[in-house]
Amino acid sequence: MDYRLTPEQEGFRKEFVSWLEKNLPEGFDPEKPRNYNTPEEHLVAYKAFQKRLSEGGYAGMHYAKEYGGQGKTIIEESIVLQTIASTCMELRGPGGITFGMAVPTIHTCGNEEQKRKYLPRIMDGTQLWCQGFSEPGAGSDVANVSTMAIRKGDHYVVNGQKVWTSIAHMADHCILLVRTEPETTKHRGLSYLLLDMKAPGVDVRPMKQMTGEAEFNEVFMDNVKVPVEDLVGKEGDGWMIAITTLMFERAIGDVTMASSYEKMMKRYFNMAKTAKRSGKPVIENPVVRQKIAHHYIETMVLKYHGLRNFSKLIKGGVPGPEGSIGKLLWSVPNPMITNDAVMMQGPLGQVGEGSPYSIGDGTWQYAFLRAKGNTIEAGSTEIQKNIIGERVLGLPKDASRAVVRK
Amino acid sequence: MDYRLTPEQEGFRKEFVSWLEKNLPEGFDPEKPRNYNTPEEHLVAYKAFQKRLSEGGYAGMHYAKEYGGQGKTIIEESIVLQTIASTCMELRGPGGITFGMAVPTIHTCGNEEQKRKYLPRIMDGTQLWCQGFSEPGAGSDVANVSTMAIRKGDHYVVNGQKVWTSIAHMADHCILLVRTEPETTKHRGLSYLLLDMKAPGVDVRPMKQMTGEAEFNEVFMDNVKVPVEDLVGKEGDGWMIAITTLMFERAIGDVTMASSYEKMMKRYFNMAKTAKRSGKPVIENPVVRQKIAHHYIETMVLKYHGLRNFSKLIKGGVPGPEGSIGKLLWSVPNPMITNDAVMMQGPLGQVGEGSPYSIGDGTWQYAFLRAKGNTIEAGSTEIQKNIIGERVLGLPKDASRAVVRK
Amino acid sequence: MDITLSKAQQDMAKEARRFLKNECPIDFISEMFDDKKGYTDKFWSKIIELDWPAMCIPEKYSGMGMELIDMVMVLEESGRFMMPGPFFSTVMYAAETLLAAGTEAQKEKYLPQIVDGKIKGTLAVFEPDSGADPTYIQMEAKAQGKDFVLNGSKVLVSDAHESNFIICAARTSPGNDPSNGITLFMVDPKKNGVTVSLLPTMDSTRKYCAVEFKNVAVSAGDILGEVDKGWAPLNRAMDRAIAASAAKAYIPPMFYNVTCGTVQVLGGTGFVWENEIHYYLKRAKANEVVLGDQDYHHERLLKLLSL
Amino acid sequence: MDITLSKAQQDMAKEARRFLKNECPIDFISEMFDDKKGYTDKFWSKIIELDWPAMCIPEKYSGMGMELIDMVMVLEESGRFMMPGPFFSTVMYAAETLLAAGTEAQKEKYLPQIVDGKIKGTLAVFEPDSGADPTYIQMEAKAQGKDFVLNGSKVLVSDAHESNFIICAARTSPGNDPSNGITLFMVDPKKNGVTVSLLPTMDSTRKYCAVEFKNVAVSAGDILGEVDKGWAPLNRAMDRAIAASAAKAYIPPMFYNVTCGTVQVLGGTGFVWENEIHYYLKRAKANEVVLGDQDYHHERLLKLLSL
Repeated sequence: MDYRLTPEQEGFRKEFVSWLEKNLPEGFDPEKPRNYNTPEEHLVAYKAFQKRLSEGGYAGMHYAKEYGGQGKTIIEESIVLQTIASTCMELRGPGGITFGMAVPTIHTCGNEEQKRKYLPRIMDGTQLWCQGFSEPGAGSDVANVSTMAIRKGDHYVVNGQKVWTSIAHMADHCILLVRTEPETTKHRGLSYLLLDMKAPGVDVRPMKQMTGEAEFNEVFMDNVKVPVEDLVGKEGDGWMIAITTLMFERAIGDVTMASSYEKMMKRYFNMAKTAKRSGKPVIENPVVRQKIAHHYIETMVLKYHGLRNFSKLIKGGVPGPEGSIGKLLWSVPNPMITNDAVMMQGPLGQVGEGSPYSIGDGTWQYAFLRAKGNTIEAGSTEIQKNIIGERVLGLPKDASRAVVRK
Repeated sequence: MDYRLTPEQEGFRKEFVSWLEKNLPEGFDPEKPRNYNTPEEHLVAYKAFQKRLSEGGYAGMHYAKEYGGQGKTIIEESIVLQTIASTCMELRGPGGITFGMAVPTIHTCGNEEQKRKYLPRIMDGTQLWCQGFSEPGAGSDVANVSTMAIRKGDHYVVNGQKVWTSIAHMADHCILLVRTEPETTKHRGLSYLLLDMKAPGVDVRPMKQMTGEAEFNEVFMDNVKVPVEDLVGKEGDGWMIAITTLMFERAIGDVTMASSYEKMMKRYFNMAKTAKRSGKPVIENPVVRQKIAHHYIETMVLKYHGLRNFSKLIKGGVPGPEGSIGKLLWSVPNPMITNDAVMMQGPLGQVGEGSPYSIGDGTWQYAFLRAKGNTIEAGSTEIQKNIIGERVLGLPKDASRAVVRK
Repeated sequence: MDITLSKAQQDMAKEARRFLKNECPIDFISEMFDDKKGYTDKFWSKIIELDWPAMCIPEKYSGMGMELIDMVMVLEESGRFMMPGPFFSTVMYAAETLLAAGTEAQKEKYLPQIVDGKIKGTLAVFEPDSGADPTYIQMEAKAQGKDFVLNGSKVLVSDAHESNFIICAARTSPGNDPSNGITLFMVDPKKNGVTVSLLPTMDSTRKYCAVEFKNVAVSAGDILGEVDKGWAPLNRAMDRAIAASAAKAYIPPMFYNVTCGTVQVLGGTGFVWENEIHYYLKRAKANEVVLGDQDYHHERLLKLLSL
Repeated sequence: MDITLSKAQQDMAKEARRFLKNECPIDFISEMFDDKKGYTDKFWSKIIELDWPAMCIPEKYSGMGMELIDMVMVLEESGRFMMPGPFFSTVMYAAETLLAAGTEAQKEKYLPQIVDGKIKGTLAVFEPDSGADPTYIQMEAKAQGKDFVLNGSKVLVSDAHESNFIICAARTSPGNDPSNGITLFMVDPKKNGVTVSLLPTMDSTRKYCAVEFKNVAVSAGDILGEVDKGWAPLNRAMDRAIAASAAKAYIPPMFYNVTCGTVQVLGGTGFVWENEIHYYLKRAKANEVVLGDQDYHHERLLKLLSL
């Protein structure tokens, strides 16, 4: 057991840190929680930064060169991702689904043509991807897919609707879960398509969320043609592809998430020194101190959990459903962390962006409201607990779901 | 809306308080949380005190004189019970089931012979009753009754087993839920008997609980004869009788419970002045103060909830399943209250009865461990929430139970 | 002893609910959430027609002299429907403070106008460094002869942008003790040196302002009650508004938890703007802070219990 | 970077688990719960045969010089089976404190005997007024020439009734600062003036004592480390035993919550003595307090973060 990097790895880390210092976009302030005010500005910055990463030799460290990667290992990739997470996560933000889901899906399950066609254009920042799994009325059960894709000659004709599709309004492509066999239900008869978001018949409608922003979308597909070359795997493989890649994503995701939480903790401490109660900085308040310490420990738990899973991954183990634990370790504390942040600020905790009275120019208020989605998105807390119960602990399926599924 | 007693009621209260002062058993210390060390001593004290109450005209205030009562109203009864709860609850302790369950059952559902036969002997302290509802393997579902009672001529022959039967080892009689129709399941085919615990074939085996005491018992019945005169209501009425009386019990129970919690809070405050942390009384510790205040508020919530339900009862309304809320209002906080008590004491929180280092001679340690049963006994938290969901809020039955019940 | 509601009280609640159900549908709440004024004159005039501001004001000031419990019937329903507008600030903050601290002349001057709906008022307590502790009042009020000059900032002042007067708590003698040195001033927000600005608050079902005072002169006649002795009546007025510290400590966090649980049960649907739950969630969070948070009221409760 | 366990470590854990599964069935734990000694000589001799006390003691004191992580393999399993006896107090408290603070002569005298299982020791920190704050040490050690005289009481001292020596932290200079004025003394419990009494603790899977000191003379040779500078090595030894404040603050309450949840899931069955869960629940509650509770370690952690 050894938490340290080897001297070579440490050398690589330092090299990347110094490259990053020189290659941040002009005017980008790593200490500012938000540098971009509109999704469009944010997208432009992401694509430019990804291009620069690619040119610098830091995009897709563990992917082969023919796919736009660097031919190194997942350790270098994690060093890059953690460094970004702890300095300029915002620049990487829009690429979360692209790199966390689309890239591993295409890389692990796609054929050679698909890999050569798509991966290099993702690595160099040309393409942004979104993910189309959830559907209206399906709850958090991803297998509840009604969107139909019927093969007609050299293409599929897709009809249906997806919801909670993050950044679909800006994405170029979409990994899409569809039903290719009518009359099937649940996970049988599903297939996995790569959809061009600019194809005729694709209609994206943003959904305003409680923060006031529109991060998610509804995606309507009306007789959309998808070439058969854009089927991943075989017809009917959709469910297994979705599950496998989701698991691969988690292991590296938790480590990255922990880095950005550590950064948040630094801002948290600073905020607690700034915010006052009864005229004194709240960091001096014994009741608040207990909460702050607890939240800091929670980020440590996330970190070491992530490192352990990541170590397993390096050793060649396929990450299992234990990844659900990682999801709980960030999504359950975050609403409490951000709530305590807002509460620490007292009356000023109400004050958002654009007021001289705001502590942090609305960052904590946005974070507080956004966190209300954490226990719902990416598999709700309840779904994760079912996975842990059934697939980690081997408990029987819960009776009510057993019934509903009949 | 008026929280106050009328001048007459207030006069009655004062009269009872002064009577009580003169009539407490010799050597009984109201400030001592435990005056009796063995269940046997405790039983003797209970019976003697109940006899004195009866002689003084304070037993069963709202029951008719022919049943050993005083022919007054439930308001006087609640004044007596609250006064006892806030001064000498321990003396009343063993009678909880007798007065909370057996008496209202017999009074509301029993026939005239049964009322005249049993109630006066309960009121004067001659008889102590226990309750035989739960069975092994039934979980918290009271309707899961396997104990059979087959009528043979002028008596029933009872065979089966009950568990979690409080004070059965000391009780004279038992209100017993049995199945009189073979082949029925759940709440159909149940009947309600009054069992003499000294009848041949009744075997009581104490169950040691985590506190180290044996408050509960297993009761085995092997061909026990119960005269048909001791059937309450008609054959098959068992379930409705059990439910109705349980509801009647709650309304007055919450008010009494609140009084004893208020008394506990006084001891809590004193303990927090005595226990030290870093050399200072823990009552000065800001983190502990937050917890103490919260727990005090919880007892206020229980009190006003109880008073509201009690007001409804006085106005003639039959208390509904909202009584389940009252159960949650004491049983959910109490494990936290007692845990915080033990934690406040630091290392000495480990030290129980019989040590000069113990803070409160083991009272809080006993209370802490005993509280672990609160969310299980008298209908578990989960059962209470199902009742609130289904019968107060009108939600659909939960699917898993719907399945199991098929 | 009877702690159930009387028939008249139940009818009052029913009537309020019927009115608000009609007048405050979610579309109206949503519109007012985005609106800077935060209510409409039309809606306000209906409130006046119903005589709600008059309810707890004594008859000699043209009010109806009812009990607080009657007002609670209306307030409960106003919460249920997230009623917009400066009703609570005018009636529960300003009028109650006037009643607790004002001179006869002040009461005669202001209260009948509140009953008639002609004027609105509010109360300014919190400062940027207060946190959720309403006893921390350090804004300076410097004596100049019989008059005073105010300097400082107040935050989270309900509906100040629509108020005709602001009751401002400021410090007239140095120290930290709230029971000594705090004085209440009636301030006309149109006065020179007073700047009222709407705060961009998460909860916008109600409006909160920052109020800045720069060399604002207040004459002795606009002092409410005694100099240096403003905390006791202020505390009493706030207590009437919040019933008791126990309730203030217990219920707002509970309300907030219920809204969080509702979002979780609804799933994604609960997270979108279209669903009304987020208005409740934001209001609940604001409720936790206004008039002091749980920590403050826990401490206050223990002090009331002499602990 | 690799934070998974090595094959050797995994084997060590497996071996410990196999041993403890055989030797510590629940009947044995239950019997030891009621037993005053708390373990059997037969069981203790098996522990010695396995060389567990030797693991982290350096080779020059006849130990095996292994890493703490190796010991963690054994400790995890000892927790799983609620292993009885003075292993933790002797090896993790006493030996670690000796290693951190002792002179070469002291180490040479005691450590090889610990390795051989000939002696057992423990550490006395908490006092009746400490609460769960292990820094609050006020027991008096008065200088008499080069020697000291101890007076006072220590509570929750693990296994003192079976110890051949007690390392006692006492105050040699007045004040509240733990980093100055605390001295560690090696005390033979058979000495005149020392009274050891078993405490009736909720957790009796392990034994805790009160130790009273009445004019107990300790010679200069039995001082561990420097006079007035005992806190730093004590703190280090306790840290090694508890890994870190973060873990100490987070895990024991979690363990306790898990035992409470288990009782609830089991229902009545979980509440009876017969079911083993209550032993875990009681042990978990004791774990929350020994070596300082969550509040203490939260504060300690923030101080380590310079907050």
